[in-house]
Amino acid sequence: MSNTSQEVLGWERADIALNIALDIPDGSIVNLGIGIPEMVAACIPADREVIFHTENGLLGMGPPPDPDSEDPELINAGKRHITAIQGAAYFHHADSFVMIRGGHIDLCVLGAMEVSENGDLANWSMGSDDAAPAVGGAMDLVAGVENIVVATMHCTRKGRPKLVRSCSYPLTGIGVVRRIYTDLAIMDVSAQSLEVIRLAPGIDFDYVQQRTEAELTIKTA
Amino acid sequence: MSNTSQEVLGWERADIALNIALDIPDGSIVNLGIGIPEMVAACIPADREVIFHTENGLLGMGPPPDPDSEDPELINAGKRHITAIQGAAYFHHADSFVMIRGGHIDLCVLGAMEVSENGDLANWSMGSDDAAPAVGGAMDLVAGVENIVVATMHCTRKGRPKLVRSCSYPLTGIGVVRRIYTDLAIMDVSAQSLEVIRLAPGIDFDYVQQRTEAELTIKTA
Amino acid sequence: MINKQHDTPADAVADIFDGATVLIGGFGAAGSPIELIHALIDQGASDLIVVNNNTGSGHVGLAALIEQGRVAKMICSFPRTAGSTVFPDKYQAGEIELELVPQGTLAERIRAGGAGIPAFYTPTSVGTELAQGKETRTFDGREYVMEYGLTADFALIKCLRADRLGNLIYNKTARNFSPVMAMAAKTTIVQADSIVAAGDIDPEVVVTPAVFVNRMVEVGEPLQESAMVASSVSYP
Amino acid sequence: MINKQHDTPADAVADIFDGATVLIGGFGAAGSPIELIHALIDQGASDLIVVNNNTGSGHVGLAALIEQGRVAKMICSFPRTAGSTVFPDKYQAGEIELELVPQGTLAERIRAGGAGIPAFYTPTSVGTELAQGKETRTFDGREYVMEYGLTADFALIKCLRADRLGNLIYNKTARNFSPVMAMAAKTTIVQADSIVAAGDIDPEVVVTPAVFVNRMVEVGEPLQESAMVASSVSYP
Repeated sequence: MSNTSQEVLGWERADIALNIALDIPDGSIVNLGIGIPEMVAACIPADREVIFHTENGLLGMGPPPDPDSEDPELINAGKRHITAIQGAAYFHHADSFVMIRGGHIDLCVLGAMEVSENGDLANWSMGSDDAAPAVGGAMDLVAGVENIVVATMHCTRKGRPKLVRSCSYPLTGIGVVRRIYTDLAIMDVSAQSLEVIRLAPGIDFDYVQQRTEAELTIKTA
Repeated sequence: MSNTSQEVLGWERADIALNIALDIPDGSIVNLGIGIPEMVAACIPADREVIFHTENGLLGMGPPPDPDSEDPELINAGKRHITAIQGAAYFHHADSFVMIRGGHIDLCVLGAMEVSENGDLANWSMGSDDAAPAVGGAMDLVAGVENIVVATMHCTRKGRPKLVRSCSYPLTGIGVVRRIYTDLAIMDVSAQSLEVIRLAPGIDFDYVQQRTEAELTIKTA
Repeated sequence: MINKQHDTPADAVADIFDGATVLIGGFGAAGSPIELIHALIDQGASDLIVVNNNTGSGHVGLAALIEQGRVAKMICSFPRTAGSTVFPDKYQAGEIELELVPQGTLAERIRAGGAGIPAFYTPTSVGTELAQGKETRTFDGREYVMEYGLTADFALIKCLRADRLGNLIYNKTARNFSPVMAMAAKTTIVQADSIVAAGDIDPEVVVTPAVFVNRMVEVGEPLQESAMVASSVSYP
Repeated sequence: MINKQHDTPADAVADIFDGATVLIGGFGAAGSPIELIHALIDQGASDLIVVNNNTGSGHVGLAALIEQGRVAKMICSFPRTAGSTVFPDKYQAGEIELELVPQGTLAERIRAGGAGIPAFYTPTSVGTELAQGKETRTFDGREYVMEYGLTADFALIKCLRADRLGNLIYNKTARNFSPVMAMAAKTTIVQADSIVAAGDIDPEVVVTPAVFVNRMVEVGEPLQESAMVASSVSYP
């Protein structure tokens, strides 16, 4: 359990994305944030039909194009080149956020800098005064999508826990996170604690709690 | 100047519509109410391009269709069959009222039950309690279109003046009417009075004032 | 696999419950989802709160639903049109409630409801009877009325064509309130003249994206309310 | 006869004045009206308040306008993107003001401005730094922030095709903010890849109706911001 063994224990980033993908019901409308979340799209089981929304005006986002068929006018919210599926629809930004704010998106997967034990999310600002802050659509997503899940490594690269009692970074939303998928565990946010519903192979509860500032419990059915 | 001669003195309804049409600048976007207002469309001079908006979702309303080519899904706000011009656009009701409320329509021509000397308009309700009231888009139009003109006969069929000191019927909007076109005169609404800018052929100022409860003045350039 | 298609209008409206708020598309006869409304008549739900620009004409469609005594309250802008006697008679008899809303405010309230906006300010109706009892507020020297977003349990709408996923396009001015109603209902039920494969509607021309559509039923040659009223048809 | 067409981008932007508020379409590089922005750089207006989702990339388009010191304030949701150094540097040096607005609130504020709605309530940003100093209000037990409609003197947008009257269609996700920006500006200036005859765009597929468009200029093969940034082009 030394720090240096941290890289080899627990799930890889791709595993986190897969864990999320396996939990997405057939027929869901899903918005994916940047980082691990965007890896979820490629992990959806072949027998499920999941529709991806990107807030810059497309429902039915498809996989990245071949490098030689990139279209500069077809990008996602992360400004990457994408494709559109058969049955896609384009719309303007106000309509796109009608979908988000109006509760029409079933699930949103976001990255996190910190999540508190009551589900507060901080993922938009380091709180430093001199760098230009940038929020994008993060606050709209957490305010409008009922099912917000977070995909993140359990700790920062320096080993600092990201799941905390109370966020130190500026908040994106209060009490918005439902479930957290990390390299070490999958946890539901409850009124009292983060309830571990699954541990990564070879990881035990104490190992996770040691790397978590928030209080963890084992979810009982 | 007897009451019985009233029908033959002054402008006909078609003349009122023509007077309005001649005042509409080339390139205007115009919404027309029901009654005399809808007659304006056919009176636009051939060398002017005026685009008609109908609030149920069409910019570029054309003339009525031949009776054998009516389309039940192509109607105007008065529920009459219409056509669409080359260069028309369809849109939904919320967008249609973005155009109205947002001040994007240049001119609206409405009928009136009463207009007060400060430009209050009453044209939606008789104020009786038992009949179902109906407002349609009238209140949106007067609130959103800066240039509201009224097309009306000067008096009711019973000879009661429609241009009054203060409206007795429920208001559609306060201080919204800019100009009034009747069978007897054309009047601008000013802060103090209704200013007559033109009299119908054979009609003098006193004749009009006798049939007007509001105070009239002659507009001086 | 997404499958929003139902076999019959009856299937599509089966769970509409007593007291539900139901948005019904159409402006006058244009865009009126007659088959869905008739299925709702057959289905039996009562005490409905119905939102439509009008109240129907003749004795078919919305007018027939009202005539059957199934509507407790109408929210609309213009409850009497040519050929409309059912609602006015019931209203005079005190048998139905009316919330009269200016047409643009009605459209905007429905859109706001669908957009997660609980309230907004509008200049429409300031100083009139329809603003009585409503909160007003001045911005930049002009007075505005606060209006609330409007959501509903169900929307019944008609479109020209739907694809398998639920993307819709409409036919001319039959579009009217339907796109915003699709946004504002928990369950949006669509009758389409035809339902085509995903990809058969150009993504650039979709008017109602599939995210707003829950159920669809194909009604190949829909009844035209205006023709039925003209020939004095009654339903049922 | 309606004639909104101008010969050159320079003609179309000639009267943009110092201190004007200018909405600029585009999300990142997609939909950015590069030729209109470059014409505005050449034209000389300064102290501009610019509204865009971002702040441009590299040293062309919006980034170049900022680099020339012509923008006093940016209203945007995400001022730093890959390849964006001009705004961040000026911001750190205290040379430009920033109003940071959540993306959906920005889109809705622009639409509200165009729709004659002075203010509305949104759940977005409640309890965060971006709600500080803003009025909040509870509806149905949930807290919302009041946000104001946003209007502007000018909008600069790009579309795929315009007809002679000013009806517009766009290209894929290049649509983004442009349709609502066209609604919210006193003067909306459009660059179109092509301008066609009235009637050459199907009335059913128009995205921006002509009523929202004041001036148009045809720019046959528009520069692509992303390609210019990739090849380190600077403007002027």
